[in-house]
Amino acid sequence: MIEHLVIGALLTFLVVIAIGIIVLRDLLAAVVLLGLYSLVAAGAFIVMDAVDVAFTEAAVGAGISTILFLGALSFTSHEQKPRGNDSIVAAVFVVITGALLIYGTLDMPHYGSAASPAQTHPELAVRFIERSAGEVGPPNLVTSVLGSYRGYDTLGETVVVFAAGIAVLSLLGLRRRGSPGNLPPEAPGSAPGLTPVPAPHDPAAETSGAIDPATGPRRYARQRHRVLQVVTKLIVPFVLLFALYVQFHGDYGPGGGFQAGVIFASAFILHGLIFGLQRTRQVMPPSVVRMLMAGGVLIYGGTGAVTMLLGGNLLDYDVLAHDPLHGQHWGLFAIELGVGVTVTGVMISLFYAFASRRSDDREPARDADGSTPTGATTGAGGTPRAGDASTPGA
Amino acid sequence: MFAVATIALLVTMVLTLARALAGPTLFDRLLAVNSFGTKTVLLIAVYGFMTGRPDFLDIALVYALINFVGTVAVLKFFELDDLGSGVYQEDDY
Amino acid sequence: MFDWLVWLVSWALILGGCLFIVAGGIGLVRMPDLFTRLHAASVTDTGGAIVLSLGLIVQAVFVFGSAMAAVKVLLILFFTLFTAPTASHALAKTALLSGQVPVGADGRPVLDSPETAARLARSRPDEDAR
Amino acid sequence: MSQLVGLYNYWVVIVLMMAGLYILIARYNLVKKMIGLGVFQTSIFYLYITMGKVDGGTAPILLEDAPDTVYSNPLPHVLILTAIVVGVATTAVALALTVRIHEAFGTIEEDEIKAIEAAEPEA
Repeated sequence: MIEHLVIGALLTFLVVIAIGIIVLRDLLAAVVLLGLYSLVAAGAFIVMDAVDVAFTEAAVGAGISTILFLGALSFTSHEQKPRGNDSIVAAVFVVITGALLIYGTLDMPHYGSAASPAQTHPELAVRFIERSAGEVGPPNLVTSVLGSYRGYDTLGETVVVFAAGIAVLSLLGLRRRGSPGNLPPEAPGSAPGLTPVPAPHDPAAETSGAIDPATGPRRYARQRHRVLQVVTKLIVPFVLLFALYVQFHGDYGPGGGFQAGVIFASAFILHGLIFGLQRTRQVMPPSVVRMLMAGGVLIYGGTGAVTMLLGGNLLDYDVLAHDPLHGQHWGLFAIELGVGVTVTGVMISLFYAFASRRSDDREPARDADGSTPTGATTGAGGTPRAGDASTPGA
Repeated sequence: MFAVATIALLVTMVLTLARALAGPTLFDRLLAVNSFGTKTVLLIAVYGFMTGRPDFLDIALVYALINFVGTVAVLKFFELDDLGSGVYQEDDY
Repeated sequence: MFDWLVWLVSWALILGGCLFIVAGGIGLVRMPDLFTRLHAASVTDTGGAIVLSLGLIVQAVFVFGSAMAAVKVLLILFFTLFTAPTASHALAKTALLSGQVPVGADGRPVLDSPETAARLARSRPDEDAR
Repeated sequence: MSQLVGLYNYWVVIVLMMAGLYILIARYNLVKKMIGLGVFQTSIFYLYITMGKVDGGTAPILLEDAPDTVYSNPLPHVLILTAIVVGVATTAVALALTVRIHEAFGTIEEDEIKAIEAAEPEA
């Protein structure tokens, strides 16, 4: 009973939030509400027993996707322009479609019905629940279905994630200049070129409250968010540790490669948000991130190749060890690792791609010859900058 | 006992949601969303106990973390309109 | 006897937590401006979380007999206690920097201008008096 | 009444789906469209998870000492788990395209882009 109450309440929240997203004109507020929407949806997933999905939705929907939207918004205006005319046509169309779909649901099996076709097909849920412990091993059925029964599919998904990462990199430009690998280590405190504010640090001006119109809000931003820095320093190691726990505990509880990868990336994203991209790039150079992206797919595909070389089918882990169950265990470990590595790499590189694009223009380039940058700063209006940063490494 | 806590949390979520939708400033929304996240964390914990499987508390941990990351990201974006530059860079670091 | 005690303590803690949480929620709706709402949210995020989590820990140890669950609740509490106040702090600071002026009980701003608010946010703690 | 309780989930899914669709049709801002797509996408996740739930069931993580436990269907969970991660990856691609569109046209309002394209017919 209380279960239905919780579900009903959370679903109603979702509808209210969705209406809020429609109405709000401020895109930033809409993005914030979209994060809330994902959070509520993830809560509802837990009540509906989908713990692994809730895990992923919470990490992806509320975290990474909010950050990606913010990254895109930083290039564009925060307001959508008012439009009126087409809304009525659209509303009529949407209401009619919705009514038809609701008419269609009247024949659907009711929520929680154990007799619905999805629950009774002998080769699907029934088989997974009854025989997976003997055929694959892990108590977490989601892991065993994901990794073993549907191993091909997961390979495909991993490749899609990898391909999306490549696509974003090619759209937003691989950043070659300023790669920290070529940089001399910076003296603490000097941080040349990290910030766009030309004036050196001046504590008196800092606290005087004078707002320099030339530097504007950027001047504010140089404030000491020391609390955030200290807390971030404290939290990031725990987050990394927790990601490893999620990665390797995924057989026994909710978790696995997808979730761990996203959480691992979140730690670096948090670091990048607080300490600046430049510092995060020193910790996690983009070249390493690209290697992670490809390496994970390589691990996954390599596992498939090994099983074929050992005489089995592609991704048939039984042949990996003398005992099929042990083989499954090794196989699952390997492919979860592959998934985790790829997802980590792709998520971090997405963050780098979106966050670095604007900073590129402002930061002095560090080419090998030490020449100054050619990219001009862009005004707030966002004048077109066709192609100037799209081929940085060429 | 857990049912009481669940209902209390749901009621508070309604109130928080009202604030998130009403605004008026972005900070109000952000405060409400952040607070909503904490309530979700508590709801998951309580719900785990209520259904007798408190081994899913890991998820609540992720919520606490992601909530923080999201809030910081929006704040930083609001301050600087940008995610990448070293906004929170300490000058005398 | 012991069961009864556990029951009493966990009920008291969980109910107390609910009280904090609902009070915070009401405050979040009824308070007049952002900075007072921050107070209300903190009642939920820290006060409510601490008390409710303690109740859950009592339940985990004595009723479910699961030390793991207790440790996880403790970790969640630890995490929440770090992140929630930090987020509130950052929120308040950014709001001040962007020129949000706190409003007093009589409905009038307590600072004369957004610039004062921004200056206040940028000062070090020992310079607050200025 | 039993219709309401039994089908409420589906109806909410449809309402959310339509909300997303409405944003996609009626809003011209490309980022807003992406937000609408996110709403739509999550409603689909919801549909799948709803179909996997079994009354009285518990999460599909096997308990050692309880052979009679009813578990919810793990298959929709697997499908949606991967779909979420793929969804965010494709969202990222779409947002990257939006950024490039903004660089090329100086706007992300669909009708303004069309107007600019109409003004310059040669590709």
